[in-house]
Amino acid sequence: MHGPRTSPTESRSHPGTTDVPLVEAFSHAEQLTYRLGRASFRPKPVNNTYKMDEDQKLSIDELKKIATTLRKHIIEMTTAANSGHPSSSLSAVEVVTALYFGGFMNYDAKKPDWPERDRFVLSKGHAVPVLYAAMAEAGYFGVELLKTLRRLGSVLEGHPNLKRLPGIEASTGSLGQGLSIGLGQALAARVDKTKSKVFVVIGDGEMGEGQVWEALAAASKYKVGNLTAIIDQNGYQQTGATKDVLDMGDFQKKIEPFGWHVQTINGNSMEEVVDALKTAEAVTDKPKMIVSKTRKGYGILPLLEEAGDTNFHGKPLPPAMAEKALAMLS
Amino acid sequence: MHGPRTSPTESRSHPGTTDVPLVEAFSHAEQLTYRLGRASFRPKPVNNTYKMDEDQKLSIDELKKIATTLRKHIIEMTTAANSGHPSSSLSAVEVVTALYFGGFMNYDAKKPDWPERDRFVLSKGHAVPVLYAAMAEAGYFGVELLKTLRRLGSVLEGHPNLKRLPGIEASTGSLGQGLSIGLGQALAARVDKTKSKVFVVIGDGEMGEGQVWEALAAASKYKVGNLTAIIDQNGYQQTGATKDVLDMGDFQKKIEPFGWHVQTINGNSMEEVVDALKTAEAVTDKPKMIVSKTRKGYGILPLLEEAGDTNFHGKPLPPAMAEKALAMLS
Amino acid sequence: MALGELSGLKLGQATRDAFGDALKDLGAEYKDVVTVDGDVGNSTRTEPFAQAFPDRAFNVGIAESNMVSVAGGLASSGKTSVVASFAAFLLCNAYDQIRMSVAFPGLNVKLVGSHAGISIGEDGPSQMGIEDVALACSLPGVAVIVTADGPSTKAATKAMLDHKGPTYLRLGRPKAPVIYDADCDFTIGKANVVKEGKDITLIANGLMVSAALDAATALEKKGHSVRVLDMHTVKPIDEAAIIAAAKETGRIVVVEEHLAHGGLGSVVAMVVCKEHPVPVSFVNLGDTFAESGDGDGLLEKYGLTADSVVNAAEGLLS
Amino acid sequence: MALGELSGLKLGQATRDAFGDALKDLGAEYKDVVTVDGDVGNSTRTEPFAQAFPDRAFNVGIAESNMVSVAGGLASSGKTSVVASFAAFLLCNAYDQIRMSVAFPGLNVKLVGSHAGISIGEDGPSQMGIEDVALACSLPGVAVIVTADGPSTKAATKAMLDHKGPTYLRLGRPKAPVIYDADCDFTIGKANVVKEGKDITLIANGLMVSAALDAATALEKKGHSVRVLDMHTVKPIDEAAIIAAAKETGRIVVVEEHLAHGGLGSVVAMVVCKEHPVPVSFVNLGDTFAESGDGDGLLEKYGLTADSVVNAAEGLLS
Ligand SMILES: Cc1ncc(C[n+]2csc(CCOP(=O)(O)OP(=O)(O)O)c2C)c(N)n1
Ligand SMILES: Cc1ncc(C[n+]2csc(CCOP(=O)(O)OP(=O)(O)O)c2C)c(N)n1
Ligand SMILES: [Mg+2]
Ligand SMILES: [Mg+2]
Repeated sequence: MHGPRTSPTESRSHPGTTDVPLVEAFSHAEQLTYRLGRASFRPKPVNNTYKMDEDQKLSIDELKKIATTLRKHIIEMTTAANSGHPSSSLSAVEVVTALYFGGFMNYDAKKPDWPERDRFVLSKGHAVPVLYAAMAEAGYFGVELLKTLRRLGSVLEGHPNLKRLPGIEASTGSLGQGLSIGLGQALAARVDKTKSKVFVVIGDGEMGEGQVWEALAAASKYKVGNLTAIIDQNGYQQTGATKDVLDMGDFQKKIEPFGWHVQTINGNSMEEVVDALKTAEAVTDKPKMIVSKTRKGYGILPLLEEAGDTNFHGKPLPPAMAEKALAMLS
Repeated sequence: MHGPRTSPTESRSHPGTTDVPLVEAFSHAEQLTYRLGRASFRPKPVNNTYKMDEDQKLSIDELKKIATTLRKHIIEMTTAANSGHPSSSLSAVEVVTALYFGGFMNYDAKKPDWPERDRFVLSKGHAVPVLYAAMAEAGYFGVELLKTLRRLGSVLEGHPNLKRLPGIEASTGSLGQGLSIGLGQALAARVDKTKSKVFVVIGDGEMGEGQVWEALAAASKYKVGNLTAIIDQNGYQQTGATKDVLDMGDFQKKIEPFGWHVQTINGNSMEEVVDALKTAEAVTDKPKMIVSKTRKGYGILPLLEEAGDTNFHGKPLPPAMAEKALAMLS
Repeated sequence: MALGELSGLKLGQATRDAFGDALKDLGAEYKDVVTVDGDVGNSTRTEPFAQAFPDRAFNVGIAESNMVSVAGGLASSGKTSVVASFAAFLLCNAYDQIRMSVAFPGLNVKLVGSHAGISIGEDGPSQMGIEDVALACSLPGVAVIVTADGPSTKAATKAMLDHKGPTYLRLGRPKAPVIYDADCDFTIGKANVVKEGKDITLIANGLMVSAALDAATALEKKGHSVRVLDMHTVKPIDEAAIIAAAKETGRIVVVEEHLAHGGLGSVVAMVVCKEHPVPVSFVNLGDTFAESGDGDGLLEKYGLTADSVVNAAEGLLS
Repeated sequence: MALGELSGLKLGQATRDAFGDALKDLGAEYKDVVTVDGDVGNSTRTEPFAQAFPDRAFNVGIAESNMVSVAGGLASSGKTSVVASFAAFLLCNAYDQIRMSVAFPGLNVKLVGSHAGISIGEDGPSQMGIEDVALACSLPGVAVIVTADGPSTKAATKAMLDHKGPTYLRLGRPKAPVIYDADCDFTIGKANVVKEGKDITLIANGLMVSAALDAATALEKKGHSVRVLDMHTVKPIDEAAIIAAAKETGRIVVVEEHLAHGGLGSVVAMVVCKEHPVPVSFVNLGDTFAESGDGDGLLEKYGLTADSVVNAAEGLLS
């Protein structure tokens, strides 16, 4: 079963980077998509907005299968690259899966510049493997491209680069900026009177950046009902547990007084993630926050424990460990 | 009754600024101090820390008189300079008066570099006229110097300059940095095992700066019991009322979840200010915040209303208005 | 003597005022333009636009980082974002946001920094943009414009909106002497020869173009033929104009209201060394913060005057 | 061929590792030193110091603005604050805090930026400090140091702690070829002649000193006599060494792992134009962000190699 062919041409050229051989190499490759027996995952246009038909919507079980596929991609591509942030990517898999495949986001992988699309901003840009995996499965480009992660010339850079990869909505990697960018996109939709929604995923360590709190206040001022943020509260940041480095404690208590609608959930439960996104969808008069309590490295936790490092920040699994991880996920 | 003579020599030289003629001109002038019939306002050293004798402590009435003196200085010096921020200065008069003259801060105007002094950081640096007025009355320099505010060569710059004026603890003017600086000073006292306390005054518009929220979180991590911050919530920022520009609403609700001890008071009531500072003094296991609700331009409100501008941001009173204001305060 | 007086110039609008007027005037035609402010729209003069087009104007409060990234987000959705603050707060306080939310993705954001230079006066160093050109030029792909007077600022505002991609426009607070006609042209990257001459070239931008013209007047009286270039675009630099100056006049003085490091002088020096080495002198703020004081007094004290330019030129001419 | 191989250099410590070791070793003697980190102490290598002196080490989380101002506050109370992050985050994300909480008051804060340049590799542009030298030099009164190898970084770390006043130290991520002896001296503001020569001078710093040495080796084989200057201090610049190079060798190539704007090249150009105009060529990143990829591949792709230096030199020598 094949999904749509994709052609991720470099519509936006990069100064100083004229060659993108790896993209070309894969641009005509077969698109494997999510291998679930569904014909295509492209939402159909309905009344000038793209909506998914009810029968196209995936069940929780199907979403869980995609989540597992994304996890495998994450491990494979970071181990192949011999660098990257697999554990940071793994904690956010359920949220990203639900957004891209649960019918919460309107997009067209074949028309990534469609102005009325919904936007996904990965503020914790170092977790981009989860996003690349989702984009590949959604049909933005071939899954073969994933193994070029971080290689010279590849559009799959170590952090998301809006200029080189269509479908990327924000160039992140310097933590703290994504919510503000998303707010700008939410306001643009207001100016243009479109129905675009914006989703932003933020790290719990990243919440230390003051800019996020600036954006929380401003989003509340403008009552942007089309903005949903998700904190991937996986309990760790680069140099240790968040409770040791900078304990932000209970995000719900801190963010509700900023005028947001806030929910706190188990973000590694697909059921809870889908429910929370539905609840948030129904709130349209203020910005919405989902505090998504997760485990960093979720899916392969026993292996991280075995390795004696349940943070496992910013390092790929060594090949042998990756093999075990893939087996564990199968 | 004369206070101590002062000699604000340029102990720290400024690159590119070799001449300080205006300082020299006033360095031997008589020090008028606060004209309350008290001999001196220099706290005496007690057991290697400077403490004010009980009989040296000023009454609420005496503090109110000083407050009025500071208000007059503020108006006179900004009108003389034909620029500056009188309304921003006036709202904070009670807080600054209580800190410098209510026995809450240990300092020695004749030894501004005394390592164990308490520190005052005016994060909303544009309100520096209130600080200069207090410093003059406290004996850091002669009150005659006040009329050199903002004049070329004067150490009384438009915003506080630590390098040129002994007794200034932080160079501010770019909003948002003072609480972090104060936190650094509070931590230094911990490293040095001194009893130094730090007081920081922040604007309510300034609370929009994310850096302040970074500092709130970090101060809580380090449980700095020697740090007290005061938000001068005067309801206005540069371009309008805070509720229109960026409504932070109830600061107490937002800051308590950050792990601070928080009080909300009428900050133009000397009684409430003194009480709140006493309460804060007794809390030593966490950082302390006083949300000081004030009126911008307090003391001359009828005149601002008459002028049709109750913000009156960043402009001096025209001479005729200043005359009325001084009369109103007498 | 007031700036521009010696060369017969009349005081006109401050460049920030000209920008504000132009932005508002262009607002109806340029429907994609939105403004993002950080509580200083009454200082930067975006206020008239905001009053005329309230649905397209956002004031996010005193939060420059958020301000810039919001502008980036708006631009990534097709808007032409004009984001304005004091040069010092825009460039210094939101630099990383400019880098990552604007320059790296190459978005169509117009960065506008007012209160540049020490001529802002009494508020003092915290409010003075003295490093903004260095910082703006250190952002790959960002065009950097420093206008000299009201008319050219109006034209530059339009050119900036027409230009695709990130740009920085540096504006001053005090009234500026009028050099150009009301209907002058403005081409990004193309320096203007405001006075011809063959013995030496004075290259300047911003308020210092007037100082250079005054200096030229004084030098001509002493018998020297002086070319004056308004190098209003620092990036991309007009290499041809610099090379022509080096070849045809053999000596150059660069004048700017900015630190020595990373300013126009450094850009000119690199071009000259690379293409046609000749002696160059520099008139700028050096490596120091200034202080509070009246604007004219500060320019005098820190040597940003026609006299300084004359001295520098005579050093090269002798 | 690996960097330094042609000139017989062996790979040694990364400069960030040398800094980390030196800081920890000096910690006991320099009792006033405290560190302030922003959740990257294991990358910048302040971690060993923090482990040895936990009461003098503060990790404020991912909050660079607060980090820098806290360091300023500590310094205003007499501490020698060492504040470290990636160069890009330290300089770009906390620039205004450096300006106002450190540079303007002239406090004794040691700014340390690791992961400078494109040689950090796979993480890509968001993590690469390519503008940090321009930004650091735009801070009045701040000394700016870029070390080439492990031994000189150790010596520079000590010199930096001994120096009163704000300084910036730029560090790299990859292992660096060893140029200096283990007990080498380091004087802020005094360039080192690492190789004598009379036809041309290559001025470099950081990793590019090795590239310059390789280029010199190649050029000598072709019969040219090449001087190589390690210009480890960009501010205050060693004008005498530059003037001597201009006068004695008549040609200069400046090599650095940094944008063209505001880097070492621009500083050298200003000195040369002012004091003794001669042709200068520049090898640097130009005006572009790089991309993800392996460090060596990136240096190659963006032309930061001995070959580029040889080409530039031959352009001047022919
Ligand atoms: C502004 C900035 N500072 C520091 C870093 C370096 N850094 C990369 S990831 C990371 C930790 C992020 O923690 P968190 O947000 O909790 O994400 P997680 O990896 O746990 O998902 C840090 C400090 C950065 N990328 N940007
Ligand atoms: C970083 C920064 N942004 C903008 C400004 C310009 N500015 C000076 S005062 C002011 C308003 C301050 O409002 P608030 O903090 O409420 O103080 P108030 O004057 O009301 O006491 C602004 C925006 C500044 N000084 N610093
Ligand atoms: Mg985390
Ligand atoms: Mg206020």
